[in-house]
Amino acid sequence: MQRVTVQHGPFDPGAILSAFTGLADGAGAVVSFSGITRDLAAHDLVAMEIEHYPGMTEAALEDIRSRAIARFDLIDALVLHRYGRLAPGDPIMMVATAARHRAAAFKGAEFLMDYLKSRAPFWKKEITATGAAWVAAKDDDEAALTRW
Amino acid sequence: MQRVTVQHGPFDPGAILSAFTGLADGAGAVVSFSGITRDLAAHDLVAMEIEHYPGMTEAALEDIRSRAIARFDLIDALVLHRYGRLAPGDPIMMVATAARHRAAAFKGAEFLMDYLKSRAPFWKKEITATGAAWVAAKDDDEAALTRW
Amino acid sequence: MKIEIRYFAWVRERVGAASETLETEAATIADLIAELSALSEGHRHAFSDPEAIRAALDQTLVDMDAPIAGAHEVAFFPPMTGG
Amino acid sequence: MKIEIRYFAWVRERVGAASETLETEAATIADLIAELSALSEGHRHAFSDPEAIRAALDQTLVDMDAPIAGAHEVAFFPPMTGG
Repeated sequence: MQRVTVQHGPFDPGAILSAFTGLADGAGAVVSFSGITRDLAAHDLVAMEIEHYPGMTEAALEDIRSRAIARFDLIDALVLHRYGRLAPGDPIMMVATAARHRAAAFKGAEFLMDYLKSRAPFWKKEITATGAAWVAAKDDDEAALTRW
Repeated sequence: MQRVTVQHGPFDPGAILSAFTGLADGAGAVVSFSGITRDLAAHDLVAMEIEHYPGMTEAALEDIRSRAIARFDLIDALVLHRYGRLAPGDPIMMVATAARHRAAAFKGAEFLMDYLKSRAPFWKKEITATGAAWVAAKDDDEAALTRW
Repeated sequence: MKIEIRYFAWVRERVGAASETLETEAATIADLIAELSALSEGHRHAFSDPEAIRAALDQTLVDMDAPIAGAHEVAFFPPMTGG
Repeated sequence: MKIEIRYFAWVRERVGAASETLETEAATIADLIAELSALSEGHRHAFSDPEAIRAALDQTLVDMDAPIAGAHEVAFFPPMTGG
Protein backbone atom coordinates (compact mmCIF):
# COMPACT_ATOMS: atom_id res chain seq x y z
CA MET A 1 0.00 0.00 0.00
CA GLN A 2 1.31 3.45 -0.96
CA ARG A 3 2.13 5.61 2.08
CA VAL A 4 2.32 8.98 0.30
CA THR A 5 -0.30 9.65 -2.35
CA VAL A 6 -1.15 12.78 -4.33
CA GLN A 7 -4.15 12.18 -6.57
CA HIS A 8 -7.06 13.90 -8.23
CA GLY A 9 -9.57 11.05 -7.86
CA PRO A 10 -11.78 10.28 -4.87
CA PHE A 11 -10.78 7.98 -2.02
CA ASP A 12 -12.60 6.18 0.80
CA PRO A 13 -11.10 7.03 4.23
CA GLY A 14 -12.60 3.84 5.68
CA ALA A 15 -11.07 1.54 3.08
CA ILE A 16 -7.69 3.18 3.59
CA LEU A 17 -7.95 2.92 7.38
CA SER A 18 -8.78 -0.80 7.12
CA ALA A 19 -5.84 -1.52 4.83
CA PHE A 20 -3.46 0.60 6.92
CA THR A 21 -4.56 -1.01 10.20
CA GLY A 22 -4.24 -4.50 8.73
CA LEU A 23 -0.58 -3.85 7.91
CA ALA A 24 0.38 -2.12 11.19
CA ASP A 25 2.04 -5.11 12.82
CA GLY A 26 2.60 -4.66 16.55
CA ALA A 27 0.52 -1.48 16.77
CA GLY A 28 -1.71 -0.91 19.78
CA ALA A 29 -3.08 2.41 18.52
CA VAL A 30 -4.12 3.71 15.12
CA VAL A 31 -5.23 7.32 14.59
CA SER A 32 -6.73 8.73 11.40
CA PHE A 33 -7.61 12.25 10.36
CA SER A 34 -9.78 12.96 7.31
CA GLY A 35 -10.40 16.42 5.93
CA ILE A 36 -13.71 17.08 4.19
CA THR A 37 -14.37 19.83 1.61
CA ARG A 38 -16.56 22.50 3.18
CA ASP A 39 -17.18 26.25 3.16
CA LEU A 40 -14.28 28.07 4.79
CA ALA A 41 -14.97 31.73 4.13
CA ALA A 42 -17.87 31.65 1.66
CA HIS A 43 -21.25 30.20 2.55
CA ASP A 44 -22.36 29.20 -0.91
CA LEU A 45 -19.51 26.95 -1.94
CA VAL A 46 -19.93 25.38 -5.36
CA ALA A 47 -16.51 23.74 -5.58
CA MET A 48 -13.01 23.83 -4.14
CA GLU A 49 -10.08 23.93 -6.53
CA ILE A 50 -6.79 22.69 -5.20
CA GLU A 51 -3.59 23.63 -6.98
CA HIS A 52 -0.32 21.94 -6.10
CA TYR A 53 3.33 21.78 -7.17
CA PRO A 54 3.88 18.36 -8.76
CA GLY A 55 7.17 16.89 -7.69
CA MET A 56 7.69 19.17 -4.73
CA THR A 57 4.38 18.03 -3.21
CA GLU A 58 5.39 14.37 -3.08
CA ALA A 59 8.86 15.24 -1.75
CA ALA A 60 7.40 17.51 0.96
CA LEU A 61 4.92 14.83 2.08
CA GLU A 62 7.63 12.15 2.17
CA ASP A 63 9.77 14.45 4.29
CA ILE A 64 6.94 15.24 6.72
CA ARG A 65 6.08 11.54 6.99
CA SER A 66 9.70 10.52 7.72
CA ARG A 67 10.04 13.20 10.35
CA ALA A 68 6.82 12.12 12.09
CA ILE A 69 7.90 8.46 12.13
CA ALA A 70 11.33 9.27 13.56
CA ARG A 71 10.10 11.78 16.10
CA PHE A 72 7.23 9.76 17.57
CA ASP A 73 8.68 6.28 16.96
CA LEU A 74 5.70 5.39 14.79
CA ILE A 75 5.23 1.91 13.39
CA ASP A 76 3.77 3.39 10.21
CA ALA A 77 2.26 6.59 8.81
CA LEU A 78 0.28 7.51 5.73
CA VAL A 79 -0.49 10.81 3.97
CA LEU A 80 -2.90 11.26 1.08
CA HIS A 81 -3.98 14.56 -0.50
CA ARG A 82 -6.19 15.30 -3.48
CA TYR A 83 -5.87 18.14 -5.99
CA GLY A 84 -8.09 19.59 -8.71
CA ARG A 85 -11.77 20.44 -8.46
CA LEU A 86 -13.63 18.94 -5.47
CA ALA A 87 -17.29 19.17 -4.48
CA PRO A 88 -18.52 20.14 -0.99
CA GLY A 89 -18.64 17.00 1.17
CA ASP A 90 -15.80 15.27 -0.73
CA PRO A 91 -12.99 13.85 1.37
CA ILE A 92 -9.99 16.02 0.48
CA MET A 93 -7.10 14.49 2.41
CA MET A 94 -6.19 11.97 5.08
CA VAL A 95 -3.37 11.07 7.43
CA ALA A 96 -3.05 7.93 9.54
CA THR A 97 -0.53 6.84 12.18
CA ALA A 98 0.15 3.54 13.93
CA ALA A 99 2.10 3.31 17.19
CA ARG A 100 2.49 1.09 20.21
CA HIS A 101 0.74 3.60 22.48
CA ARG A 102 -2.04 6.11 22.00
CA ALA A 103 -0.13 9.30 22.84
CA ALA A 104 2.40 8.75 20.03
CA ALA A 105 -0.32 7.90 17.52
CA PHE A 106 -2.26 11.08 18.37
CA LYS A 107 0.81 13.33 18.46
CA GLY A 108 2.11 11.87 15.20
CA ALA A 109 -1.17 12.58 13.42
CA GLU A 110 -1.36 16.16 14.75
CA PHE A 111 2.26 16.77 13.74
CA LEU A 112 1.54 15.46 10.22
CA MET A 113 -1.50 17.76 9.95
CA ASP A 114 0.27 20.86 11.23
CA TYR A 115 3.19 20.42 8.85
CA LEU A 116 1.01 19.44 5.94
CA LYS A 117 -1.09 22.60 6.40
CA SER A 118 1.83 25.00 6.30
CA ARG A 119 4.68 23.16 4.57
CA ALA A 120 3.17 21.15 1.71
CA PRO A 121 2.61 23.10 -1.54
CA PHE A 122 -1.17 23.05 -1.85
CA TRP A 123 -3.40 26.09 -2.40
CA LYS A 124 -7.18 26.13 -2.08
CA LYS A 125 -9.50 28.31 -4.13
CA GLU A 126 -13.17 28.59 -3.22
CA ILE A 127 -15.56 28.72 -6.14
CA THR A 128 -18.96 30.20 -5.29
CA ALA A 129 -21.99 31.19 -7.37
CA THR A 130 -20.69 34.76 -7.47
CA GLY A 131 -16.97 34.29 -7.97
CA ALA A 132 -13.77 32.67 -6.83
CA ALA A 133 -11.26 33.50 -4.10
CA TRP A 134 -8.03 31.98 -2.84
CA VAL A 135 -8.27 30.78 0.75
CA ALA A 136 -6.00 32.88 2.98
CA ALA A 137 -3.49 31.07 5.16
CA LYS A 138 -4.37 31.31 8.83
CA ASP A 139 -1.90 32.71 11.35
CA ASP A 140 -3.13 29.89 13.60
CA ASP A 141 -1.78 27.31 11.20
CA GLU A 142 1.68 28.84 11.15
CA ALA A 143 1.58 29.27 14.93
CA ALA A 144 0.64 25.59 15.35
CA LEU A 145 4.14 24.63 14.16
CA THR A 146 5.79 26.31 17.12
CA ARG A 147 4.52 23.61 19.47
CA TRP A 148 6.69 20.92 17.87
CA MET B 1 -25.95 4.20 13.14
CA GLN B 2 -25.41 3.48 16.82
CA ARG B 3 -23.09 5.99 18.51
CA VAL B 4 -22.36 4.02 21.68
CA THR B 5 -21.78 0.29 21.26
CA VAL B 6 -20.62 -2.37 23.71
CA GLN B 7 -20.27 -5.71 21.99
CA HIS B 8 -18.40 -8.99 22.09
CA GLY B 9 -18.16 -9.53 18.34
CA PRO B 10 -15.53 -8.15 15.96
CA PHE B 11 -15.85 -4.84 14.10
CA ASP B 12 -14.12 -3.20 11.15
CA PRO B 13 -12.73 0.26 12.05
CA GLY B 14 -12.72 1.24 8.37
CA ALA B 15 -16.37 0.35 7.79
CA ILE B 16 -17.36 2.31 10.89
CA LEU B 17 -15.25 5.32 9.86
CA SER B 18 -16.90 5.35 6.41
CA ALA B 19 -20.42 5.23 7.83
CA PHE B 20 -19.63 7.83 10.50
CA THR B 21 -18.01 10.21 7.99
CA GLY B 22 -20.91 9.84 5.58
CA LEU B 23 -23.33 11.04 8.27
CA ALA B 24 -21.21 13.93 9.61
CA ASP B 25 -23.00 16.72 7.78
CA GLY B 26 -21.06 20.00 7.79
CA ALA B 27 -17.91 18.43 9.22
CA GLY B 28 -14.52 19.57 7.92
CA ALA B 29 -12.53 17.19 10.11
CA VAL B 30 -13.01 13.59 11.23
CA VAL B 31 -10.63 11.88 13.65
CA SER B 32 -10.67 8.19 14.55
CA PHE B 33 -8.76 6.20 17.14
CA SER B 34 -8.66 2.41 17.06
CA GLY B 35 -7.13 0.29 19.80
CA ILE B 36 -5.63 -3.06 18.85
CA THR B 37 -5.14 -6.03 21.20
CA ARG B 38 -1.44 -6.46 21.90
CA ASP B 39 1.00 -7.49 24.62
CA LEU B 40 1.02 -4.93 27.41
CA ALA B 41 3.08 -6.51 30.18
CA ALA B 42 3.50 -10.07 28.96
CA HIS B 43 5.38 -10.95 25.79
CA ASP B 44 3.67 -14.20 24.99
CA LEU B 45 0.05 -13.06 24.87
CA VAL B 46 -2.41 -15.80 23.95
CA ALA B 47 -5.58 -13.81 24.52
CA MET B 48 -6.96 -10.74 26.25
CA GLU B 49 -10.10 -11.11 28.37
CA ILE B 50 -12.13 -7.99 28.91
CA GLU B 51 -14.63 -7.88 31.74
CA HIS B 52 -17.15 -5.06 31.96
CA TYR B 53 -20.15 -3.92 34.02
CA PRO B 54 -23.23 -4.29 31.80
CA GLY B 55 -25.54 -1.32 32.21
CA MET B 56 -23.00 0.96 33.84
CA THR B 57 -20.69 0.59 30.84
CA GLU B 58 -23.22 1.92 28.37
CA ALA B 59 -24.22 4.75 30.73
CA ALA B 60 -20.59 5.75 31.31
CA LEU B 61 -19.84 5.80 27.57
CA GLU B 62 -22.98 7.85 26.84
CA ASP B 63 -21.93 10.32 29.51
CA ILE B 64 -18.37 10.62 28.19
CA ARG B 65 -19.68 11.06 24.64
CA SER B 66 -22.13 13.81 25.65
CA ARG B 67 -19.45 15.67 27.56
CA ALA B 68 -17.04 15.53 24.61
CA ILE B 69 -19.69 16.82 22.20
CA ALA B 70 -20.64 19.72 24.49
CA ARG B 71 -17.11 20.65 25.42
CA PHE B 72 -15.60 20.67 21.93
CA ASP B 73 -18.73 21.60 19.99
CA LEU B 74 -18.51 18.36 18.02
CA ILE B 75 -20.88 17.61 15.17
CA ASP B 76 -20.89 13.94 16.14
CA ALA B 77 -18.97 11.39 18.19
CA LEU B 78 -18.87 7.61 18.39
CA VAL B 79 -17.57 5.14 20.99
CA LEU B 80 -17.37 1.37 20.55
CA HIS B 81 -15.76 -1.13 22.94
CA ARG B 82 -15.58 -4.90 22.89
CA TYR B 83 -15.62 -7.30 25.83
CA GLY B 84 -14.91 -11.02 26.27
CA ARG B 85 -11.97 -12.98 24.91
CA LEU B 86 -9.97 -11.26 22.15
CA ALA B 87 -6.97 -12.50 20.16
CA PRO B 88 -3.74 -10.49 19.63
CA GLY B 89 -4.21 -8.20 16.62
CA ASP B 90 -7.99 -7.90 17.11
CA PRO B 91 -9.39 -4.36 17.10
CA ILE B 92 -10.61 -3.87 20.69
CA MET B 93 -12.21 -0.42 20.66
CA MET B 94 -12.68 2.71 18.61
CA VAL B 95 -13.69 6.35 19.00
CA ALA B 96 -14.46 8.83 16.24
CA THR B 97 -15.21 12.56 16.26
CA ALA B 98 -16.48 14.97 13.62
CA ALA B 99 -16.06 18.75 13.92
CA ARG B 100 -15.83 21.85 11.78
CA HIS B 101 -12.12 22.28 12.47
CA ARG B 102 -9.26 19.90 13.10
CA ALA B 103 -8.28 21.05 16.59
CA ALA B 104 -11.72 20.23 18.02
CA ALA B 105 -11.84 16.84 16.30
CA PHE B 106 -8.39 15.89 17.68
CA LYS B 107 -9.08 17.22 21.18
CA GLY B 108 -12.49 15.53 21.28
CA ALA B 109 -10.99 12.16 20.38
CA GLU B 110 -8.19 12.48 22.96
CA PHE B 111 -10.71 13.51 25.62
CA LEU B 112 -12.89 10.48 24.80
CA MET B 113 -9.87 8.19 25.06
CA ASP B 114 -8.60 9.62 28.33
CA TYR B 115 -12.00 9.35 29.99
CA LEU B 116 -12.74 5.96 28.53
CA LYS B 117 -9.43 4.60 29.88
CA SER B 118 -10.05 5.67 33.46
CA ARG B 119 -13.81 6.14 33.82
CA ALA B 120 -15.52 3.37 31.86
CA PRO B 121 -15.88 0.05 33.72
CA PHE B 122 -13.68 -2.27 31.67
CA TRP B 123 -10.92 -4.49 33.05
CA LYS B 124 -8.34 -6.31 30.96
CA LYS B 125 -6.77 -9.65 31.84
CA GLU B 126 -3.79 -10.96 29.91
CA ILE B 127 -3.80 -14.69 29.22
CA THR B 128 -0.35 -16.10 28.44
CA ALA B 129 0.97 -19.62 27.97
CA THR B 130 2.04 -19.65 31.61
CA GLY B 131 -0.86 -17.97 33.36
CA ALA B 132 -3.17 -15.01 33.56
CA ALA B 133 -2.82 -11.55 35.12
CA TRP B 134 -5.01 -8.48 35.41
CA VAL B 135 -3.56 -5.46 33.65
CA ALA B 136 -2.64 -2.79 36.22
CA ALA B 137 -4.02 0.71 35.75
CA LYS B 138 -1.31 3.17 34.77
CA ASP B 139 -0.72 6.30 36.83
CA ASP B 140 -0.23 8.01 33.46
CA ASP B 141 -3.81 7.27 32.50
CA GLU B 142 -5.21 8.84 35.65
CA ALA B 143 -2.83 11.80 35.26
CA ALA B 144 -4.00 12.31 31.66
CA LEU B 145 -7.39 13.43 33.00
CA THR B 146 -5.91 16.44 34.75
CA ARG B 147 -5.28 18.17 31.42
CA TRP B 148 -9.02 18.51 30.71
CA MET C 1 -31.76 -2.04 54.44
CA LYS C 2 -31.14 -4.71 51.83
CA ILE C 3 -28.57 -3.96 49.17
CA GLU C 4 -27.18 -5.80 46.16
CA ILE C 5 -23.37 -5.89 46.07
CA ARG C 6 -21.50 -6.60 42.84
CA TYR C 7 -17.83 -7.35 42.32
CA PHE C 8 -15.66 -7.14 39.19
CA ALA C 9 -12.21 -8.24 38.02
CA TRP C 10 -9.79 -9.22 40.80
CA VAL C 11 -12.15 -7.94 43.50
CA ARG C 12 -14.64 -10.54 42.24
CA GLU C 13 -11.96 -13.25 42.14
CA ARG C 14 -10.75 -12.52 45.67
CA VAL C 15 -14.26 -12.33 47.16
CA GLY C 16 -15.09 -15.51 45.27
CA ALA C 17 -18.48 -14.29 44.03
CA ALA C 18 -19.82 -11.92 41.37
CA SER C 19 -22.59 -10.63 43.63
CA GLU C 20 -24.28 -11.04 46.97
CA THR C 21 -27.19 -9.48 48.84
CA LEU C 22 -26.49 -7.83 52.18
CA GLU C 23 -28.66 -6.55 54.98
CA THR C 24 -26.76 -3.52 56.27
CA GLU C 25 -27.02 -0.31 58.26
CA ALA C 26 -23.80 1.13 56.74
CA ALA C 27 -24.06 4.89 56.11
CA THR C 28 -21.32 5.30 53.51
CA ILE C 29 -19.32 3.31 50.99
CA ALA C 30 -16.39 3.30 53.44
CA ASP C 31 -18.63 1.89 56.21
CA LEU C 32 -19.84 -0.80 53.84
CA ILE C 33 -16.27 -1.77 52.94
CA ALA C 34 -15.42 -2.13 56.64
CA GLU C 35 -18.45 -4.35 57.13
CA LEU C 36 -17.71 -6.48 54.03
CA SER C 37 -14.04 -6.89 54.98
CA ALA C 38 -15.09 -8.77 58.10
CA LEU C 39 -17.22 -11.31 56.21
CA SER C 40 -14.47 -13.71 55.08
CA GLU C 41 -10.76 -14.08 54.37
CA GLY C 42 -11.56 -13.50 50.68
CA HIS C 43 -13.41 -10.26 51.40
CA ARG C 44 -10.58 -9.10 53.65
CA HIS C 45 -8.05 -9.79 50.89
CA ALA C 46 -10.19 -8.03 48.26
CA PHE C 47 -10.44 -4.85 50.33
CA SER C 48 -6.97 -4.91 51.91
CA ASP C 49 -5.71 -1.96 49.82
CA PRO C 50 -8.39 0.76 49.92
CA GLU C 51 -6.41 2.88 47.40
CA ALA C 52 -6.92 0.17 44.80
CA ILE C 53 -10.71 0.03 45.18
CA ARG C 54 -13.26 1.97 43.14
CA ALA C 55 -16.99 2.02 43.93
CA ALA C 56 -20.17 2.67 41.98
CA LEU C 57 -23.57 3.43 43.49
CA ASP C 58 -26.43 2.42 41.21
CA GLN C 59 -23.93 2.33 38.34
CA THR C 60 -22.38 5.75 38.93
CA LEU C 61 -18.80 6.18 40.20
CA VAL C 62 -18.72 7.62 43.73
CA ASP C 63 -16.19 8.52 46.40
CA MET C 64 -15.65 6.49 49.54
CA ASP C 65 -17.60 8.95 51.70
CA ALA C 66 -20.73 8.78 49.52
CA PRO C 67 -23.89 7.99 51.55
CA ILE C 68 -25.59 4.79 50.42
CA ALA C 69 -29.11 5.39 51.76
CA GLY C 70 -31.67 4.52 49.11
CA ALA C 71 -29.25 2.74 46.81
CA HIS C 72 -30.22 -0.53 45.16
CA GLU C 73 -26.84 -1.67 43.93
CA VAL C 74 -23.27 -1.02 45.02
CA ALA C 75 -20.33 -2.29 42.99
CA PHE C 76 -16.64 -2.65 43.90
CA PHE C 77 -13.82 -3.07 41.42
CA PRO C 78 -10.17 -2.17 40.69
CA PRO C 79 -9.15 0.95 38.74
CA MET C 80 -10.47 0.60 35.21
CA THR C 81 -8.23 -0.50 32.35
CA GLY C 82 -10.32 -0.15 29.20
CA GLY C 83 -9.34 1.47 25.94
CA MET D 1 22.85 31.94 -15.57
CA LYS D 2 19.57 30.60 -16.96
CA ILE D 3 16.91 29.69 -14.47
CA GLU D 4 13.37 28.29 -14.70
CA ILE D 5 10.86 30.30 -12.66
CA ARG D 6 7.51 28.78 -11.64
CA TYR D 7 4.48 30.49 -10.14
CA PHE D 8 1.52 29.05 -8.24
CA ALA D 9 -1.93 30.16 -7.03
CA TRP D 10 -2.47 33.94 -7.00
CA VAL D 11 1.19 34.64 -7.74
CA ARG D 12 0.68 32.73 -11.00
CA GLU D 13 -2.56 34.59 -11.71
CA ARG D 14 -1.01 38.01 -11.10
CA VAL D 15 2.12 37.29 -13.13
CA GLY D 16 -0.10 35.90 -15.86
CA ALA D 17 2.04 32.82 -16.49
CA ALA D 18 2.75 29.47 -14.80
CA SER D 19 6.44 29.60 -15.69
CA GLU D 20 9.11 31.50 -17.54
CA THR D 21 12.84 31.19 -18.18
CA LEU D 22 15.12 33.98 -17.03
CA GLU D 23 18.73 34.88 -17.69
CA THR D 24 19.86 36.39 -14.40
CA GLU D 25 22.84 37.30 -12.24
CA ALA D 26 20.76 37.52 -9.04
CA ALA D 27 22.62 36.17 -6.01
CA THR D 28 19.70 35.43 -3.70
CA ILE D 29 15.97 34.82 -3.80
CA ALA D 30 15.41 38.41 -2.62
CA ASP D 31 17.58 39.74 -5.48
CA LEU D 32 15.61 37.62 -7.92
CA ILE D 33 12.31 38.99 -6.60
CA ALA D 34 13.58 42.56 -7.09
CA GLU D 35 14.56 41.72 -10.64
CA LEU D 36 11.26 39.98 -11.43
CA SER D 37 9.19 42.82 -9.94
CA ALA D 38 10.56 45.16 -12.62
CA LEU D 39 9.50 42.93 -15.51
CA SER D 40 5.82 43.92 -15.76
CA GLU D 41 2.87 45.42 -13.91
CA GLY D 42 1.67 41.85 -13.22
CA HIS D 43 5.02 40.85 -11.72
CA ARG D 44 5.08 44.01 -9.62
CA HIS D 45 1.58 43.25 -8.30
CA ALA D 46 2.49 39.61 -7.59
CA PHE D 47 5.51 40.57 -5.49
CA SER D 48 4.10 43.76 -3.91
CA ASP D 49 3.78 42.19 -0.43
CA PRO D 50 7.03 40.31 0.31
CA GLU D 51 5.56 38.93 3.56
CA ALA D 52 3.00 37.02 1.51
CA ILE D 53 5.54 35.32 -0.74
CA ARG D 54 7.11 31.89 -0.19
CA ALA D 55 9.94 30.52 -2.33
CA ALA D 56 11.27 27.07 -3.20
CA LEU D 57 14.66 26.33 -4.73
CA ASP D 58 14.71 23.11 -6.69
CA GLN D 59 11.51 22.13 -4.91
CA THR D 60 12.70 22.80 -1.36
CA LEU D 61 11.34 25.69 0.74
CA VAL D 62 14.00 28.35 1.33
CA ASP D 63 14.33 31.74 2.99
CA MET D 64 14.59 35.01 1.08
CA ASP D 65 18.34 35.25 1.64
CA ALA D 66 19.06 31.81 0.16
CA PRO D 67 21.75 31.91 -2.58
CA ILE D 68 20.47 30.67 -5.91
CA ALA D 69 23.77 29.77 -7.60
CA GLY D 70 23.49 26.37 -9.27
CA ALA D 71 19.71 26.12 -8.97
CA HIS D 72 17.66 24.85 -11.90
CA GLU D 73 14.21 25.88 -10.74
CA VAL D 74 12.89 28.59 -8.44
CA ALA D 75 9.21 28.74 -7.50
CA PHE D 76 7.16 31.54 -5.95
CA PHE D 77 3.78 31.13 -4.31
CA PRO D 78 1.55 32.33 -1.44
CA PRO D 79 1.56 30.69 2.03
CA MET D 80 0.28 27.17 1.63
CA THR D 81 -3.30 26.24 2.47
CA GLY D 82 -3.49 22.47 2.15
CA GLY D 83 -5.01 20.03 4.61
